[in-house]
Amino acid sequence: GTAIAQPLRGSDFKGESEILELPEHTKGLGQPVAARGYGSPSQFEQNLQRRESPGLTRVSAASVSFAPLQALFGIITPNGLHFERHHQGWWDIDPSKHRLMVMGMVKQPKVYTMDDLMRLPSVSRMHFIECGANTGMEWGNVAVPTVQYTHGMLSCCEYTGVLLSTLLDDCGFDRKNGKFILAEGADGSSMTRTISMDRALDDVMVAWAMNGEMLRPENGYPIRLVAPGLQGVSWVKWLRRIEVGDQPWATKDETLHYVDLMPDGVHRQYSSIQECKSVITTPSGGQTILDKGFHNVTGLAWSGRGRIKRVDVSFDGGRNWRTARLENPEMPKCLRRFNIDWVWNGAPAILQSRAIDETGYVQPKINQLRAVRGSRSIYHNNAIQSWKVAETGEVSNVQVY
Amino acid sequence: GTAIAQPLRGSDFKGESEILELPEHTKGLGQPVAARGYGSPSQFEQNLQRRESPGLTRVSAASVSFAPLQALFGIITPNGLHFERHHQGWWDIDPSKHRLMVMGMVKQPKVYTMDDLMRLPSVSRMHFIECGANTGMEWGNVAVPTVQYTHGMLSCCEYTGVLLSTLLDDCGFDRKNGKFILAEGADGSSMTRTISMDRALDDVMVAWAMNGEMLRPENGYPIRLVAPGLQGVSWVKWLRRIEVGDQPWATKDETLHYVDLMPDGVHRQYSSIQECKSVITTPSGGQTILDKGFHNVTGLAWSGRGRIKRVDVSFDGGRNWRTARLENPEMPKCLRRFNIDWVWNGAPAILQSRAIDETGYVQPKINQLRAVRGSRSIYHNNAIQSWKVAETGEVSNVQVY
Amino acid sequence: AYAGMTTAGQYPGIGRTATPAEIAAWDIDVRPDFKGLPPGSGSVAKGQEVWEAKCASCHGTFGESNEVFQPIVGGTTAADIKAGRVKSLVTGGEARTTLMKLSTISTLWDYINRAMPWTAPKSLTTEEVYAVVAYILNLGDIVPADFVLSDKNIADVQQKLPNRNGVSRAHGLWDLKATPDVKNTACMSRCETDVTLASALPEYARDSHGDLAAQQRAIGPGRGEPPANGTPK
Amino acid sequence: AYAGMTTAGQYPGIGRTATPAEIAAWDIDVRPDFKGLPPGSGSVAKGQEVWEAKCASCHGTFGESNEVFQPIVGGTTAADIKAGRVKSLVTGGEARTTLMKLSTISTLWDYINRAMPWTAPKSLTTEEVYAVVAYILNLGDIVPADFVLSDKNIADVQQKLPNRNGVSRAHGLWDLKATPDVKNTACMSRCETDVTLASALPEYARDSHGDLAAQQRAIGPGRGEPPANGTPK
Ligand code: HEC
Ligand code: HEC
Ligand SMILES: [Ca+2]
Ligand SMILES: [Ca+2]
Ligand SMILES: [Ca+2]
Ligand SMILES: [Ca+2]
Ligand SMILES: [Ca+2]
Ligand SMILES: [Ca+2]
Ligand SMILES: [Co+2]
Ligand SMILES: [Co+2]
Repeated sequence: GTAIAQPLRGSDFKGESEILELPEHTKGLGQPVAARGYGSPSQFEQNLQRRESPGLTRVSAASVSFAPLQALFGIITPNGLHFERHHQGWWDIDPSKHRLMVMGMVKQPKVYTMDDLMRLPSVSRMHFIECGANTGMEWGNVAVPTVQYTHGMLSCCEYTGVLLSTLLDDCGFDRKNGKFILAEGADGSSMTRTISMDRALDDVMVAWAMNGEMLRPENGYPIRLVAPGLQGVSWVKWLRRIEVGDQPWATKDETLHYVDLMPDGVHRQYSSIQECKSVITTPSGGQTILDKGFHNVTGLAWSGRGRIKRVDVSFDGGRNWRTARLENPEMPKCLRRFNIDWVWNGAPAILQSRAIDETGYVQPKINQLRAVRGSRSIYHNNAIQSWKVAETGEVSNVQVY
Repeated sequence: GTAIAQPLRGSDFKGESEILELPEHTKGLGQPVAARGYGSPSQFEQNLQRRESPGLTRVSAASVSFAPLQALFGIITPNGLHFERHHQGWWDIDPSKHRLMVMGMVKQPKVYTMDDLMRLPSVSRMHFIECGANTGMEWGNVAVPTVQYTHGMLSCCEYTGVLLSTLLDDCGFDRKNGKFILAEGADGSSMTRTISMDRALDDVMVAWAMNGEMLRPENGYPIRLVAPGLQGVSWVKWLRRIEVGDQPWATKDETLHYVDLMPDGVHRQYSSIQECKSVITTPSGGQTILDKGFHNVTGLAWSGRGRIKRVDVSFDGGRNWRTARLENPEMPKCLRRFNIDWVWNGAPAILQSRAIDETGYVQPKINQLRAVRGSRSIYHNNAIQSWKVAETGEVSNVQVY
Repeated sequence: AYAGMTTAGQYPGIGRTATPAEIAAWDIDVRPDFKGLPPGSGSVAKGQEVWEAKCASCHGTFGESNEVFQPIVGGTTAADIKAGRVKSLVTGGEARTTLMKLSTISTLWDYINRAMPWTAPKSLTTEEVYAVVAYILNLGDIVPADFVLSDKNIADVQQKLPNRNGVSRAHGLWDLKATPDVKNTACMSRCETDVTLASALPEYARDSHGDLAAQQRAIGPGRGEPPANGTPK
Repeated sequence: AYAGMTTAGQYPGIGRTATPAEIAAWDIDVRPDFKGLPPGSGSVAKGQEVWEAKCASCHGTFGESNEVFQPIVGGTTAADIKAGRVKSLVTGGEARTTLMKLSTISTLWDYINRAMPWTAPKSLTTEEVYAVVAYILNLGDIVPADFVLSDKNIADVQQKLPNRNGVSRAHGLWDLKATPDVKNTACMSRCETDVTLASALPEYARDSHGDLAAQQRAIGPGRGEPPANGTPK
């Protein structure tokens, strides 16, 4: 239990012991520099971990762990808390033995070592990555309690790597007939995904770094594809091969999964753009509001089609909206943090956020999505999220319309 | 030893075993998700640690550890590798017992808990932090071998917190006579620094988060001051108190240290702006260039006066310059990553970078700095850095003019 | 010697040509038009052997198991095979088997070849892959028990897949230039007149994710528990 | 009840008034104008006791030790005391003692009171702080051996500090609007006509930072060692 600062009590209140009695750390000598050559979070932060959603998948090596969005700040996801999705487990690959092959419809098929790749012209860019199945459990009804599980297949990093276009140029790819590329991983699943050539040439990267350091093993060390705006499964990890071709590949994760089932029984194939979406992270489900009075309400917005231009917040279940403050930088296909003032008077409330991107697209309501796509789509649920605040201060996950 | 991709050998070359023999990770099952609830870097990254410079200080709890800039990417410094500077050691403070007091020339002196602070309107902003003594060992002559030691008292994070102006307003500070603030830490040294009110009201923050998570203990958990553009010592860690006053305080670290000795024997006091500066991080001292041919030369630029507008690079010791590519985002008082193409023909070369900020200020040469300030200044050496490439590919730290 | 070599697409000293043997070692993908499919064949009978030895422990003897992964076989009918559309996808719930979704036979071949068995991917011979694909098709009543699948007849089998006509690319999530299918407007006031609570976390699911308070930071407004000194004041 | 409460500077429910006792507990700073200095006094003799018991082990009996930190005493002269400028700062090297730099006596009082002894900061009584400051001043020949420093006479002592006139705020690194003191130009070609190698790492310092190769990533262009197969090709 932690104490809340209280209004000044009667004149007998001398003050808090936390202030009147100087703490040990104000009266002693602490630990030296480089006590930890590579540091870690405070001991008081151990509640924040990436976690599995029980019952979601059957085996943990073909599963997902969710990032604790309820406790993150700004837009950068700490590498240690980046969400995970593996199909055949993760590995810590020796980078000196790793190779990238670029072949198919190219003049010169080539093999690159890490030394080779890291000598090429590089770019550093901030992008979000969201699994296509993020919020998928909520297509039908409310199913999970906190934002970690509703939206936690979402992370955002500064990536450094070489543009895929640089590699394709270096191999002399067939500009006329090379309409698609296949990206393939080096893990057991050898994950394969088709990307259309116009996107591949636009902003797709072969990245080796996230947030200033090399990729973490769980995120594809030593190289992964970064496919801005596209669902996470396209960001092939432990990347070993790029093939240029004239047709899409209809791989397992383009045919049996990551296909969106429509009401007429047809699967939408190659559905991969992550449409404009947002969520309030504080307060959010499973949290308790400490007190009436002033609160900073904060959350994240993003769009696979470009920049976030506006976020509106409602405190009454969508009856009325106010426009939130957006933090900088404004980057395409990158998370954007929003904040808005709120004075809670103790009455029940329903909080929602609604994002608008540079194309003018307005994040939809769950009933609008269901009207078109039904509720068996699994993927690409970008609905407005509602959090109910009870009189007790408890916040819970609800759907309203 | 790692292998470099070789040009295609004779027709008897079938291929590399790394490709022909599928590695274990392509033929097996890896580790599950959430194997590590909070992850860490690859086992192959262990060379990259923050390190002390032997002989620089006498005791490690009043010392500095340097960030390994030679191996970082983009602009975000991973929290585990953020440079450290403590005067009386670091602590992992229980945040539920931590308090911030704002007092002095205010209508209502106030005490805030962490709960209170984190309910206030917050901002998230990216800023660099550089110790005023960074590159200080090189005022006289070349003294240290690598960019970790020449420039490693430099880091950059996305900070989240409340603007100091919000707190000052909340306490009703004296707008007429309150010309300065004192910030004080809760560690043994109870570090104190004066900041002028115009800066305090501009962009100074009381921050609890760095790069998406709470501050690390080494960096001031649970709160620190973020004083954009000012030298690191002003970014008081484990912040416990803000006092509003009408005069500067001339604290120990404003009088005995962080004063710049001029040739006439006068100490410049309250020297605190980190002027425009840049450094090439790859290739840099202590590294060896692998091979002739194409290389991406990369580095960092920053200015305490605002945005970086241009970086030029010379490969011939300053005779001729080419303008580098700048990565986005362009943020005030934030690192900016630059990259430039280079084809090394095997001849000796001297590499330099020169940054220009939005005020038009051009990063100076070491001899220009010495002509004005002599060589005993210790602080605020923002000279152009020179790296010499020998025919062997070895890169070393030199000074030229 | 390096003059002019920084022009686009030319990075002297970087990378090398891939050898034919190297390309052969890694270029394992099989496309819907069967580009990449190695010649060969495998019988249903052989497939049953492989399945029972290497697959059934996880996927069940008849591909029906839900233990380790969703069922592979089930939910398709003779009428579906005729129509090329799986009818139960129109009305059914969320349980969908592999064969219900499979629209391209290459996908099954490619995936088993690259990724199965799960703990020993890429350990099957080409014949074993043909065989086990044939066996799965037989379990789904798509090919007869004496069938031998091969690179010669696989295109014919494609024409029998129950859901071969079940996919579409005509939607807004593939091509950046396409129009989104769902529209909302940026109404600011008096938008919803009646706010209906459509769904809340069901009672039985409240504990499904463990102690939620222990998954929140112990300080700040985003806490799992109110402070010791009570409810909102 | 909360109507209008979101106006600037008003955050209902957040923070509380600090009590006088709390302010007293934390408001320990002492300014050059002696605001914050608690009344009291301490003799050089008492200061010697404190010094020898609690300071000398780190700073040396005469404040001369360079072991744990730079020397506190030394390098000032009677002429400096008169001028208020330490002459050796004009010509000297980098070794500067505390008394050579000290321009405000409040700084010494404040710092010892808040931070010393290093392993037990804030353990000294007010009298001990006065006393040990007096003792340090005596070691520097600024006050006589029978001196008693107090809040009454500290302003006089300020007028004797050897370096009291040794600082300046007239420079470009304090006020954002001030002009920088050093200027370069953005020359692009034929800028330096002769490039002089002015300094390189001295031989004796080559090993000072350990095995540099082990401080570089083992892959990529920023490596510490060339690859096994040799020198640049
Ligand atoms: C040790 C457990 C295990 C064994 C043995 C195994 N599988 Fe699997 N199989 C899985 C798992 C787990 C998945 C899901 C992988 C993923 O999430 O990408 C899977 C997926 C599949 C799929 C894709 C189903 C779909 O709809 O996505 C097919 C087809 C398949 N297995 C066939 C086989 C065959 C054929 C064999 C034997 C040669 C085999 N499996 C052996 C565990 C196993
Ligand atoms: C255990 C070792 C130790 C003891 C005991 C100790 N000091 Fe220190 N002292 C240090 C260190 C280390 C520093 C430098 C701290 C820093 O870097 O900020 C220092 C700094 C100082 C300084 C500042 C000097 C300057 O120029 O910055 C003064 C003055 C000082 N000590 C006085 C004292 C006095 C008076 C006592 C006893 C009451 C004392 N010290 C006891 C280790 C010690
Ligand atoms: Ca309604
Ligand atoms: Ca010259
Ligand atoms: Ca080469
Ligand atoms: Ca192929
Ligand atoms: Ca309160
Ligand atoms: Ca004071
Ligand atoms: Co996914
Ligand atoms: Co410093």
